[in-house]
Amino acid sequence: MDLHFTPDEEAFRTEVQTFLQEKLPARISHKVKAGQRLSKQDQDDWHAILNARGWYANHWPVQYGGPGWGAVQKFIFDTECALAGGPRIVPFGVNMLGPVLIKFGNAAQKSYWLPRILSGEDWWCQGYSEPGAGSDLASVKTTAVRQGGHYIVNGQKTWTTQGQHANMIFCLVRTNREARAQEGISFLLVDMNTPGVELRPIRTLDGDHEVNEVFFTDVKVPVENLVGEENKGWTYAKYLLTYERTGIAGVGFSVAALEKLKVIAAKVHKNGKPLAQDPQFAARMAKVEIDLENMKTTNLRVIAAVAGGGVPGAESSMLKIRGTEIRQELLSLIRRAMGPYALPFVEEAQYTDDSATPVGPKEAATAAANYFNYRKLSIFGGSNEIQKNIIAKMILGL
Amino acid sequence: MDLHFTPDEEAFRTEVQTFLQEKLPARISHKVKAGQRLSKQDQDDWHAILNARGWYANHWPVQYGGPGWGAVQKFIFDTECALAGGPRIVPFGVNMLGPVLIKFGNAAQKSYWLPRILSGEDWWCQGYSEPGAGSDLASVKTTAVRQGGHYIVNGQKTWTTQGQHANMIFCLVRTNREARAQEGISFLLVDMNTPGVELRPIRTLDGDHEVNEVFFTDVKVPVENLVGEENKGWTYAKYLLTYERTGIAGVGFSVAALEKLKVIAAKVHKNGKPLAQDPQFAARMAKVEIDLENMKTTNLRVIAAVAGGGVPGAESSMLKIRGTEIRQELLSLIRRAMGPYALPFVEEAQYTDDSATPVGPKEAATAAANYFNYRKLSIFGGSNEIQKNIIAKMILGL
Amino acid sequence: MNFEHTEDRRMLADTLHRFVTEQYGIETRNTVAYGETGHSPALWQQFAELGAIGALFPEADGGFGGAGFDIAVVFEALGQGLVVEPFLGALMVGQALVAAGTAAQKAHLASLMGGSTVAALAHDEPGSHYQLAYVTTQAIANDKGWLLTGQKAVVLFGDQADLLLVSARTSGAVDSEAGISLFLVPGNAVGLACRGYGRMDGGRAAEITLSNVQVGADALLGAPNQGMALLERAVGYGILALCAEALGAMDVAKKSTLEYLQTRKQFGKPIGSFQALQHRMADVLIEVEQARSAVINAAAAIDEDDRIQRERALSAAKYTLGRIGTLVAQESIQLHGGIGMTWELPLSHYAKRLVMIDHQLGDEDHHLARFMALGQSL
Amino acid sequence: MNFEHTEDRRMLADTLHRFVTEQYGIETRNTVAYGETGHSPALWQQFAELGAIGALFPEADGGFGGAGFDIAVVFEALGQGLVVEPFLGALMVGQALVAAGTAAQKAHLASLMGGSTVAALAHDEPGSHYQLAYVTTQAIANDKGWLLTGQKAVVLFGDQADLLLVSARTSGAVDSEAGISLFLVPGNAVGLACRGYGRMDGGRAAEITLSNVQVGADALLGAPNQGMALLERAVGYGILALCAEALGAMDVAKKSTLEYLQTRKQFGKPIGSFQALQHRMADVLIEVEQARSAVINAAAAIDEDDRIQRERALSAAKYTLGRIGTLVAQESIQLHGGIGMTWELPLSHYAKRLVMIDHQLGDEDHHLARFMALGQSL
Repeated sequence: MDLHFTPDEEAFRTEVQTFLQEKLPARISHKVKAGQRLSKQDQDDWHAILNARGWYANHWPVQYGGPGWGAVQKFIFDTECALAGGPRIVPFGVNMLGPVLIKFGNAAQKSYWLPRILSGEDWWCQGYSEPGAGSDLASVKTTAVRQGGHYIVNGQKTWTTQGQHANMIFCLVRTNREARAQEGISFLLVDMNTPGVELRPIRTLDGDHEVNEVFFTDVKVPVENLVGEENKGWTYAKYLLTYERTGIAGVGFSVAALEKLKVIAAKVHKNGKPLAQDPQFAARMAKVEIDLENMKTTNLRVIAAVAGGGVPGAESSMLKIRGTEIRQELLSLIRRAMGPYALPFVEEAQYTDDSATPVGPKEAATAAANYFNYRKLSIFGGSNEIQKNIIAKMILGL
Repeated sequence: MDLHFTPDEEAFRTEVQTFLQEKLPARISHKVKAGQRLSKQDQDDWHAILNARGWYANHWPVQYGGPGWGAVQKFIFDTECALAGGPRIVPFGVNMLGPVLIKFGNAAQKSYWLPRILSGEDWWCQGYSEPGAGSDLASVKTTAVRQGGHYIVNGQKTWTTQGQHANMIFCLVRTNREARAQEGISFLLVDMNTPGVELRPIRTLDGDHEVNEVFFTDVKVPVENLVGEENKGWTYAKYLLTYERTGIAGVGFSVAALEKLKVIAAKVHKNGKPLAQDPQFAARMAKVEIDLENMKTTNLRVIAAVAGGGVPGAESSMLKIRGTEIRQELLSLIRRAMGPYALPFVEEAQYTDDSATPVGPKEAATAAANYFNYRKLSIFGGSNEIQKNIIAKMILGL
Repeated sequence: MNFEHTEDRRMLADTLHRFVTEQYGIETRNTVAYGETGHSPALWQQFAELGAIGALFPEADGGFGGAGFDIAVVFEALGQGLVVEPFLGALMVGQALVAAGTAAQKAHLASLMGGSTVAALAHDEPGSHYQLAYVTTQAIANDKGWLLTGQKAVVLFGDQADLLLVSARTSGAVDSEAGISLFLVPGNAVGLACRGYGRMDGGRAAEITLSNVQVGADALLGAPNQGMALLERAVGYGILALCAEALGAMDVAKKSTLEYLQTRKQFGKPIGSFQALQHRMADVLIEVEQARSAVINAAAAIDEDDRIQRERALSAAKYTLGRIGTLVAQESIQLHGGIGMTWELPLSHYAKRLVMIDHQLGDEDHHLARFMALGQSL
Repeated sequence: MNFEHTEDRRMLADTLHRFVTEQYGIETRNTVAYGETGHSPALWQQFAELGAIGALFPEADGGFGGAGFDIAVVFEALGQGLVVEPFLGALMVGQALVAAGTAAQKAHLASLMGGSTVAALAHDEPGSHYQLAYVTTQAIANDKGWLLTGQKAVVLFGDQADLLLVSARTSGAVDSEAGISLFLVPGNAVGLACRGYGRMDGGRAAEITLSNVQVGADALLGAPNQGMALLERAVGYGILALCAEALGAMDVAKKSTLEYLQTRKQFGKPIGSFQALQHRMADVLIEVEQARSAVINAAAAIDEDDRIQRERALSAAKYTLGRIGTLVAQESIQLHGGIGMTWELPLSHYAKRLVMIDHQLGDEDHHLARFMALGQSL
């Protein structure tokens, strides 16, 4: 039993830190730390920087352009990025589609699409969820009917994150209506510029435009864009969902949020003392700090098991639940710390703090909006209720 | 909207208080306030005192010996008794069987059994639960087979509270094995002294003997002891379970426990200050005090609805859940307040504090034992989980 | 003991409910709430005509209500409709006038109740963080009256207000309870600068800077240096109002979530048939009923003379509604899933309002601490 | 990074586990734990022979372990079997000897590890309530050594102990960190009176009165007046041990509850098929895994030189295990229903132990506050 990282791993950490110091643009890390919304340009820039270093597709096999990292290195990289204010990688192409193509795609698909993911030539979004389906992903209603060399796609997808930036979407479509729910589904790659594809923004409660609905009306998709076999799509979809979950606890993000919270709690005063010395607030902070300290080790235990050849499986449900609870609690505390200044909502301040003097402490600008925005953490990616079902079935045997 | 009691009600409260001051033996109230276990004699004495005043069967109709109180008076009486350290009334005869006999018993049964409940000549216990049935009361396995003028009863009952003091038990028995679960059940009165009735104590985790198992082996019960119709017992059982639940929140007990807690928290010191000024402990106390203040009004709202002709029904599930949560939290806090002195367990001190100097603060003697003993509150009387099912179905329509 | 509202109050509640349902539907509400002025002068006027503002004040002062339960009934109805009109400012400033106004000062009440005046309590400051006695704004007596200088934070509708009630320090240390005085200041006073902005949950607020704002001697409300008690009283009314509003809002959030659970299907059955969700909704129900009781306790206590009893009940209620409001908001969103996070669904605006109410006039931590501190003096 | 125990530790754990399962079954355990002496000298001797006591101490002092993870492994196994033998006293007194004992004093270690000596830390006092620096017992130097007078509270196995480590004040105010000294006192010292009693969760403890107990100059452990750091160190080991014990106990409670949910039927199906209960067990699982991590953190930190880092990890762990232990106890009883409250079911004794651990060496509130206070000095 040894909680220390090896000298090699520590050296790797230093390498990552140096890279981040040198290459992560201050403009971007400043926005991330301030909880501001990133532009497409911000995200493209960061993608290009990572790709130049060969660290973009960091869990892909070396032969496809990955750096050959193990779970521990991946963890160190994710954590250091979060601490330095690196943007979250948009996962749809590199973390979701990539592994599916590598495992199930044919040679032509691999050689065509994978380099375009690396280069950023394609911006992928996800066509999984449908209206009224929620966590029941297998109830796919969007249809694809084979006509000669094409599929004709009709239907609707929703919760398509950052679809407004995407030129490509991977979709679950129903190719056999007679089959049972999880059969008869296929995995299809669709060019968003094909006639009949229409994207409509969904505005979230914080006023943000991050997710979208995507409508398909008689969209012609070449059969070459079918991944794997027809009607076997659910297998690929499940693989995609269980793949690569060591980062799911979001420990790096939480550590960064705790640091931010501590700075705020030292600065904001209540009754003549910093909030950090207010008994109730301090207790809330200490509780989540301890929970996070424990979670760090829980997360490392799962990673060590994976690195040792184990399979994360249902343990990732545990990390997802508690990890998101901790993140949400930290965002709640940042909101609480703002007192009355949580109320003001200045639209511009969600993107930049260059414009005007802030209303209240500068952290107040995004505190409430982020709190509300990140309620999504316990809903998306398999709601925490679904994760508990998984734990009950897979770990507890109930 | 008026939260004050009427002058009549306040006069009644004074009457109750005077009665309690004059008649409630200090020996008994002292034990109750100290959380000590009562002897049969203690309980018999209190029964006799109440009965002498005509306040024992205080929700029975006047014609059967009740005082003619409404829900508000009953509430005032219960609350004042709890505050004064009056023992909990053993409910099986007076609160459970009594109403069933009054509503479903025949003339002979009423005229024979009801006066004996009032006088205390019979001590009743309850034969509802069976091993392995838990909250699923309708899964009755104990059988009663008609043979001439008798039923022959075989089977087992459990969780029979204070059965060791009882001479009579009312039982749910299965008289028709072909019928569906809730049909084919009958309601039978059994003399505990009949050959074939055997009582075995169940020792609870706090070392107490309060509940029992009761075994029936070819027990002959006269058919006269059948209440109502054969195979209709479930109707009577349900009536019994829903009857008279305005006291279910236990507000009086909680108010008394809060007072006790406050005395302790002012007396026990930590870091040179009374525990009442320890930020974490004080916050726990304040939270439960506020919850109790709210519960008082919630409880009164339900009582007012009943007094106004409404039916408590599923609302009593709400009172039961939150009422027991509050009581358990108060008992937890009393335990916590004892610090290391929660550990000692001196058997004698569970019955009396006359014997020796106490170990630690005198409240410590029963603090842990009571905390553990009252975990039953959320289990017995329909577990809190069952109550939530009821709320979901009856109030929420889910 | 009687938990029924009087006939008058029930009629008022019904009238308001009908008006809000018909005239203040969620689309109208959102257009108004997130628009330029953050409220609708026309609708505000109509509320006045319905008597909704007058119901907040006693008959002796031209109103027709003013008891705790009148205020609770009105704000509960407003909460059900997520009404963003400047009721809270009217209530707090108006009650301060009722309590301490001279005849001339009380003249404002008529225009308040008539809906022609928007009033705002300008009390919070950048560093106050709910601490009522924290006042750095200075008022210096001069021969024309008083000269006010300082900064006021998150003043609700401060940029729309015709009449501001401004707290200022006339003596004592920055956070001393003694030495606070209250002044009536016109919204267009010379030297008063306003930075208005929209609020997260709709409506507007403003940062107000007072630079040598000259007001007459008659601007002083109540006795000089004695403003703390008056302020506490006015804020007490505000607390009751916010609690009732939160109750109204959480009733709707609960109802909307219940309907969703009953109709939304997943894995072939209504999600409301899943026991884990049922038990969570049962918890929500119990909490909402406890919140309702807290509002009743606060409404009954507001007219109580014993300060400790009254303020403890108010802090207990604000703590309760803050805690439960946040819980209901979070559970409602979670049980709705993604759709609960969309701007389009009314629920999301109820959730925002519920959470934001905890940031007004003291959050749950603040009022728990206050409840404890008040208890020490028992 | 490596979360596997060494081969030696795994063997020790296996050996202990087998011994406890075979020789220390719940009926034996209860007979012993609730009996006259509250533990079994014969079984204690056997634990010694297995090396379970020696594993708590470093090789340099005759043991064969003594690292944080050695201690965690032993106590986790003890917790799984609800072992009531006087391990905790042996660990705390022994580690104090290791840290500060003279060669002569360290001679006690051999009999401790050999199982022939029962040791107890006599530190708590009637008014201390977890406050480590609160010591009113007086030690006055005289020509024969030291004269001890005072009262010690809830001393584990104080009535059975051959060797007591007694904290006493040699200078300073009642709760001053400076001026505490530690003394080795034989259990049969003249002037030492004992009131022994059983504990709620089995085992025994005692109130100890010292009336002019004369000990030699060689009874002083470490430097005079400097005992606080040594005491904190010894108690730190105790905290780690209790946390590991709680982890072992909660694993069994969780397992027993799971088995019950899988086998117990109600309304025609296993109650474990009810989703509300499934989700609660999922919460329990997550909490138990967090508790396991807290124990790992504490075990790793105990050998850390930086006091703040070390003590924060220990307080974090004790807070965590206190909170989660109580939760697991309550949920286990609740999910079992009535049967979970019976003496006959082993679970009920695990539940009692879990709750009572929170009352030893500081409860969750105490350690949360301590964690915060230590954080202020970061």
